[in-house]
Amino acid sequence: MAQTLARRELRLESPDMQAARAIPSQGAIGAGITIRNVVKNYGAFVAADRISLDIEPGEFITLLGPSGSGKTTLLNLLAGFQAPDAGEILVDGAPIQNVPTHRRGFGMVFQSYALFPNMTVAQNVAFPMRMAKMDRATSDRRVAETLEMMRLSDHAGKLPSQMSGGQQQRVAIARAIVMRPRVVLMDEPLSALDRRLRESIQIEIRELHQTIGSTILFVTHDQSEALTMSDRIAVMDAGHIVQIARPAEIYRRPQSRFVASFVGESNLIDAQVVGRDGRVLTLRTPGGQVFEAQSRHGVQDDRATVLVRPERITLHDAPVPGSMPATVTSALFLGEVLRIEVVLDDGQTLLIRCPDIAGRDLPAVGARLNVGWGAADSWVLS
Amino acid sequence: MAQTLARRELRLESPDMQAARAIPSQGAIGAGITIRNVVKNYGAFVAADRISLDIEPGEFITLLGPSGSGKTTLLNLLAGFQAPDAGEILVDGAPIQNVPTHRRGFGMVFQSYALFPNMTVAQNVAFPMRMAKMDRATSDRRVAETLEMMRLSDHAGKLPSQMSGGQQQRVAIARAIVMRPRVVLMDEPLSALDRRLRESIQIEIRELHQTIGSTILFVTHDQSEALTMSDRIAVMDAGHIVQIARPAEIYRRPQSRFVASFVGESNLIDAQVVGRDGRVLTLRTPGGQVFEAQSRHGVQDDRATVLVRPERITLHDAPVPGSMPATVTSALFLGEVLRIEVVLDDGQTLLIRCPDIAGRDLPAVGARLNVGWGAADSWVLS
Amino acid sequence: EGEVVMQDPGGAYGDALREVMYDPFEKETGIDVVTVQEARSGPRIKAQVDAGKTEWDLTFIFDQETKLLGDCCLADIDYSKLSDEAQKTLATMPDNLKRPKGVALQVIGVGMVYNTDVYSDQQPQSWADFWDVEKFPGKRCMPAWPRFVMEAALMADGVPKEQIYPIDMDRALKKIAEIKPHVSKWWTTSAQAPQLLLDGEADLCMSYTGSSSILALEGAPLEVEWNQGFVYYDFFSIPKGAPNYDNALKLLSWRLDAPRAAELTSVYPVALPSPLVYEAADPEISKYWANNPENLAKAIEWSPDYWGAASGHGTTTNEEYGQEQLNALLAQ
Amino acid sequence: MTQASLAPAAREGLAQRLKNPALLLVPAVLFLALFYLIPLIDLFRVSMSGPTWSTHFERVFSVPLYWESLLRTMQIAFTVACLCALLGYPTALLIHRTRGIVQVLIATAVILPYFIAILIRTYAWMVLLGRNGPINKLLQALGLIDTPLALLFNRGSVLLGMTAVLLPLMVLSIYASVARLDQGLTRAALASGAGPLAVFWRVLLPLTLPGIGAGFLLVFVAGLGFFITPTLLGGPGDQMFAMHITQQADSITGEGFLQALAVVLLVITLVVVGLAGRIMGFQFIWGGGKLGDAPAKPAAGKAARSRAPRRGLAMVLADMLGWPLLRLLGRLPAGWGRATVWIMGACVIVTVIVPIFVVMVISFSKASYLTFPPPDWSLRWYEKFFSDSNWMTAFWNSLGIASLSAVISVSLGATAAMGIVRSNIRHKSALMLLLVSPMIVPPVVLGLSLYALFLKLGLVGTYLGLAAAHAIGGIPIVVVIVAASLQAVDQRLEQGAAVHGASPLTVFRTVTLPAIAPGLAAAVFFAFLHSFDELVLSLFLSSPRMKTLPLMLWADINYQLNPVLAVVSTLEVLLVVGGIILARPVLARGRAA
Ligand SMILES: Nc1ncnc2c1ncn2[C@@H]1O[C@H](COP(=O)(O)OP(=O)(O)OP(=O)(O)O)[C@@H](O)[C@H]1O
Ligand SMILES: Nc1ncnc2c1ncn2[C@@H]1O[C@H](COP(=O)(O)OP(=O)(O)OP(=O)(O)O)[C@@H](O)[C@H]1O
Ligand SMILES: NCCCCNCCCN
Ligand SMILES: [Mg+2]
Ligand SMILES: [Mg+2]
Repeated sequence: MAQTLARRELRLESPDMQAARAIPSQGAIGAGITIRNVVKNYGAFVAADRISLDIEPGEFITLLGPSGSGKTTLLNLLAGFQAPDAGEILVDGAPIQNVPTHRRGFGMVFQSYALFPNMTVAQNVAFPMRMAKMDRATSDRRVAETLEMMRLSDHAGKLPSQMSGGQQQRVAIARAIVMRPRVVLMDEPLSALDRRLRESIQIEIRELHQTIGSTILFVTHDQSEALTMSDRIAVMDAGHIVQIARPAEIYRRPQSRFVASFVGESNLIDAQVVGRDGRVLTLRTPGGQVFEAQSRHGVQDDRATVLVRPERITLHDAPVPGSMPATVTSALFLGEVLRIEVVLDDGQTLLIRCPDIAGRDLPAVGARLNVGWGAADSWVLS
Repeated sequence: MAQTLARRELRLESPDMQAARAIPSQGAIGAGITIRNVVKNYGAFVAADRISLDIEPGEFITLLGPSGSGKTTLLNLLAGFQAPDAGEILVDGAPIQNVPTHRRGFGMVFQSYALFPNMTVAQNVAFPMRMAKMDRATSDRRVAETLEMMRLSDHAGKLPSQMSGGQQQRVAIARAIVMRPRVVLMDEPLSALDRRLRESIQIEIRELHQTIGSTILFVTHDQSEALTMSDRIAVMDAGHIVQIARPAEIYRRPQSRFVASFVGESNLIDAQVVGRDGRVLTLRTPGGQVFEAQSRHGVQDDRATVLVRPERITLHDAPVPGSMPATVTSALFLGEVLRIEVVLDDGQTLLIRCPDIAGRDLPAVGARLNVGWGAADSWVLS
Repeated sequence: EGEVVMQDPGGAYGDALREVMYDPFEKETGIDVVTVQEARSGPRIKAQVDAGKTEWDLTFIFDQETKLLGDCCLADIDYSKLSDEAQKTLATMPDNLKRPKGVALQVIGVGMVYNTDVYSDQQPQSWADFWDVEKFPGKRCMPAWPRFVMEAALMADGVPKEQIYPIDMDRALKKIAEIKPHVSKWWTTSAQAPQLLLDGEADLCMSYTGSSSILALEGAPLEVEWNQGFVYYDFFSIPKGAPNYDNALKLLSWRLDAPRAAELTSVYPVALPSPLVYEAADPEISKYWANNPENLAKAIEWSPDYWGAASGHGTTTNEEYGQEQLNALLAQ
Repeated sequence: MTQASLAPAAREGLAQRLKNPALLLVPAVLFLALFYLIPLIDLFRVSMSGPTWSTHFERVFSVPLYWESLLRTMQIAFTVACLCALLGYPTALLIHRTRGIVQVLIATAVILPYFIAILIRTYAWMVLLGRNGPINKLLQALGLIDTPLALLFNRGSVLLGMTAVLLPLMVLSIYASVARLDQGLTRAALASGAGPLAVFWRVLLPLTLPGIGAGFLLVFVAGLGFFITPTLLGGPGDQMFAMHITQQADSITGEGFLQALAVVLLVITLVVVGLAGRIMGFQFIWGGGKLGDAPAKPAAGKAARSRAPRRGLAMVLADMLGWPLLRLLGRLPAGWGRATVWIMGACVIVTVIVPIFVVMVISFSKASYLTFPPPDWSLRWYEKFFSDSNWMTAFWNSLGIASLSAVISVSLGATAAMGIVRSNIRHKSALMLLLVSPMIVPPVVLGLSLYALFLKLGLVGTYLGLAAAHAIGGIPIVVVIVAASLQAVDQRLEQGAAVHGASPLTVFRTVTLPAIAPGLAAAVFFAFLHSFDELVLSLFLSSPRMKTLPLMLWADINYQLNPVLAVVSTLEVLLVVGGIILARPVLARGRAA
């Protein structure tokens, strides 16, 4: 079973990404960034608490974490708007403490856009190139290309105050990437966009990343965005990085309750360990149901918390081996999926997501069902 | 088949919502809003184009639409920041043209938050009550409650500039709802929040809506948010409302290609009508595959566009009746679901989403599969 | 017993008037003396009379203004109602100084003032010396006005003092052009010249003698040369419709009392143009007086009539026309 | 929210019209109509009272002297405005960037000179620049020169003196707009690769243009009317137009011609400022639509295209010349940028502080005339000041009148500024010029006309009368500074307040006011001081029983400059310093907010 998982994960790195590594980038090559024990305090409040992070050149890293966990703070430190109170930051091995922001050659999308109100959209986007003294023709061409990419060609002559929120956000992205910088910092760059636009711009960003090879630090609160776009995800909490790993690893094999419940929806079941077979444990719920689960290192304790993702739980009208009886407490239609909450007979509540497949009715509240999952669907948190 | 759908939809209105209608609200009762032929121009650009909309007292309406489609414009007109160039707006039957903004008694969350930079979080939230000359004790209590609800109790004394993006957004929500106004306008109020927070605040907003009965106009670009929270969804495009209906209707029975593809992911298949049986049509794809689909009124044309949602398509290793052979062109892991793109032998590409069920490997690019769907899974666009 | 509103120069002179004149007057008569600090009164009197709301009872005005404002704005002074002491003083004054519309209470001098530290060996004696920058090197300062300056220029150019009026402006201006490069400052307020001398910005100036002499008396290194200086008079008038006409006459009487006027000069050296007053004053002080007969003999009676007359250039007076010409020269 | 608050349709028309922000202009316009336009009409009337209506004007135009002087006046005022902008910007930046005590010190240094009577400030310059003054002495002691340099009585000393007097006006105007700047924008520029110079030129400067423009306009217009400083510090070739007017005002025969001169100055200045505004786009001060153009403003039909920033000729020129120049500077090592700001700032501060120092020293002189260094020391002038009840009475009068006048100026001026910025009325530029023009009319001329009016109204010698008269000049200052500050206010904040129940007045109080606080504070400050320091109108409009401090000073100055002047100035300075120290906690709270 463990082998199956490993095999699958290998495949999960999408073919595009693998290709990107192989193609030598045409423009600037992304810079490697090393963050070492960086601390940032606001008065007594610690906004970044000994953060360390190694970013490969050309890597796409997403910072994921609850509101106020320090994501913007970390980007600000990288951009040089604030100096860390301790620790150091190296770019391509060289400390950048003393390199002023404008010499760092980064691009940045601000959470609040920060467009220049006195410049038109085109002037905003052209700004970094004007700063780099790029010739006018190239600059004009690039502006046109980038606006096109952001679906903004019609708005080039407008002022930011004449644009909608989503339009402004796209201008901010255009300004950050137009120079193809070696590092791009993006603070929730897609938060004001609808799904379609978001997806098409995700693709543009990914293509940019692949063809240019910029290193990208990306903040998002959208987990599926994080999962699809990133090479690695750093999950932050209260000024710490609590786990950094590839998307599938984060999703399937989270290190802690926090990560498990922050990334994706989760059912966390406290159970008693009743048997061990290498990394596979046998557990018993308080209600007496026995099931198997995988773990990273095995567990010494005789109690463990087990993660079962809602989409891994199957519903059965009749009991099947390993299934447990449950009562529906809520059922919601979410478009492509149904969201069903059940309570097991031992009082444990479970969340279940299943596709809205024609012919399956939304179960009524109070209906009795059987739910089940396999050993490969459950993961013991360390 | 049509009956099945109707039955299901009845159920889709969640029990909570039905309860909300029944319970007499304790505070202000939501106001009914009538928007009649409202037009708003910016120079030659028409941002709102003869918009008409009837909102019941206490209804939860979501505006959904691409960036720049006029959602914020419509809210601004309702709030009274701008006067419509034509048309009128009535609240509880009375025109509000001449009621100044501050007398309208609305609450509002701005897309850009618009927190008062010179006031602390608590002062920002207390502002509407100060304006209403509410007594200090009540005001303090309400502020505390609302901040608690928004998970901001620890930040009451901070200034907006000392808050993270998501924290600021929650302050903006708190300020908008603290007075329990009869109408709340919310412009992408949750865009800066991570999923967990977002869901918990969605619940708070819904509870508020149910207990107080405020009429809520909600703008979001997150379709699942729109689908779960709204009584009705108004889909906007280029200054028009192109469809207004209940969530399931919008999702399952969209009126146009635009709505179909904007709300949720979709496969749109152009096919020839080869048979009619009431509202059920028989169609043939260019590749010669024949399938059935439902429609609202039947179709006169002999060509039709059919919508099949990606999650309605099933994958089969071997051909089954009605299934079509296809080749995988891309496969992505999105957390709880897999996103698979296939191309049919006739060249039609299809998007498929299926749950990440343990044991099912992500199919390899180039793999051959069979895909299929039923008549209830396909919908003819009018 | 009511009040009287009196225009007042303020400053140290105003303090002196208050101490020597007004306080005793109030004590004696019970009439309050309300002072108005204001240097120029002509336009204001006119405005008050025009508006029918005269506010002042006693004002000082320029010589020419007794005529220019006489008809419109000034009341006749009822000399018969003045006190005996005042009558005595008036009797010693020439008629030209006691007109129906105004009486001269101040004699003003303008002369050459120099820094005694700079010219310790040899002192400038005449406007010719003033113009002679070889013999008397050093920076000059002069008023930025045509009056006095043009007269001085003509004298420096050799015109005898009896033939100065009417002034040959072209000749005067030519002469002024000669001294212009050596003038560090063309001043416009009376306090400026002595200040420039004390600051070392100028060594030799045309200046008001009054404000210079008070500094000389205090020991500043200044001296006043009266030769070819100018003497003129400030008149006091009662505006038409003055609210306290009788009180104004009482105060006028008080000020015309010779011993008191002499006492005033011991505190501030501006004299009343009557020999009675001169005789009553401390010679140490009166040596600076414009109406010290010794000074008067050396000085020139300046001609308000000439300067107030029409120039023949548009509607301007000689003074206005001369000012324009001088300004133009200075601006070059 | 009840049905009742939805007013019946009949009243709505009126209510709607009453909501028009243009109405905010009404109080100020009424006030100026009474106290400014009526005298102004009188001015025109008198100017045409010669034998024929044009007699006096013919004289003005036939004598080259006046034309030349007019040109010279414009040139001097313009140069002073440029100097103020050049020196004022770094100073404003310094105030903005420093924190805590350093900031308070710099700010204090900049505003302190304003509390010293202009006469004595000018005198301090005469001392410093004099042939025997400290500068010449220092240079001689260093062996750099043999004979003293003639630093005084030339164009340079006039420019220096006027710049020093008017600089605070510029600094505070600029500061008001710098303080409101969103620092996110600076960051965005830095992150886009803009060096400090580029950030300054491309972002900081354009966004603070309203402040610079406002300061420039105020300084230029105020400079046009200057006569005390050029009279005392200038040479014969530095005659400014107001000096001619003052000269005429001394003579009773000048009537008519005096007014004609004033009319010419007024009209030509209005034309010049109007044209300059047209060409250079001055209207951004009061809302040309460049900045802060929130969606709330219904776009006028034709405006759609012209809304994109119009690059005036001046801007193109500035970009062609200024930017390369700055780039050259940019070749210098990185630290130089900050060093430049500090060095220029330091120069400015020294320039404004040293005269104060001179004045304070003189106040302890024993001599009865002004001399520096004093020959001997004493407290006699302090004794004189405190023992004379007239001085104290005058001081309290001035304080009362200035406070009242500031209240009038600020309430009328700030509302008018709101009206200008927030309404859509046409001819804003013309209106703005009208509001600013009282600064151009020389006070001697205005004083005479006002005197007649005040006599009729019985306002002569009343607190209210004097305060109102001073407000004529205070309103323009307030209008310009507040209009510029309003440009920087995010209208969404105002909408945010309105939608949550704040009436327009409350919106102003709770949102707009804090946002324009730096500008408004500057406006209050200048309106107060304008009155506190005003002499010429007071000469006409005060009464024997109500004297102000400048009148007392003037009386002394007329006959003799004595150290009581220095005492008064020193006491004022101490008062301000004390006030600032006391107000510091409040200020600090304000800043944090
Ligand atoms: N002041 C203005 N002048 C000209 N055009 C404007 C102005 N304000 C908005 N628009 C345009 O009107 C359209 C509608 O804007 P609106 O803000 O209502 O969009 P929205 O639906 O809220 O979009 P988003 O989801 O991006 O916030 C946009 O295309 C925008 O560019
Ligand atoms: N100037 C400041 N003073 C005090 N606290 C601050 C300041 N700036 C930020 N903080 C606090 O630091 C923490 C981290 O803020 P940061 O902006 O990095 O959060 P974030 O992870 O970007 O959150 P979000 O997703 O909501 O944008 C927050 O709790 C915030 O309140
Ligand atoms: N009496 C002249 C005062 C000049 C100094 N104050 C300037 C205030 C702004 N006009
Ligand atoms: Mg953030
Ligand atoms: Mg919007």
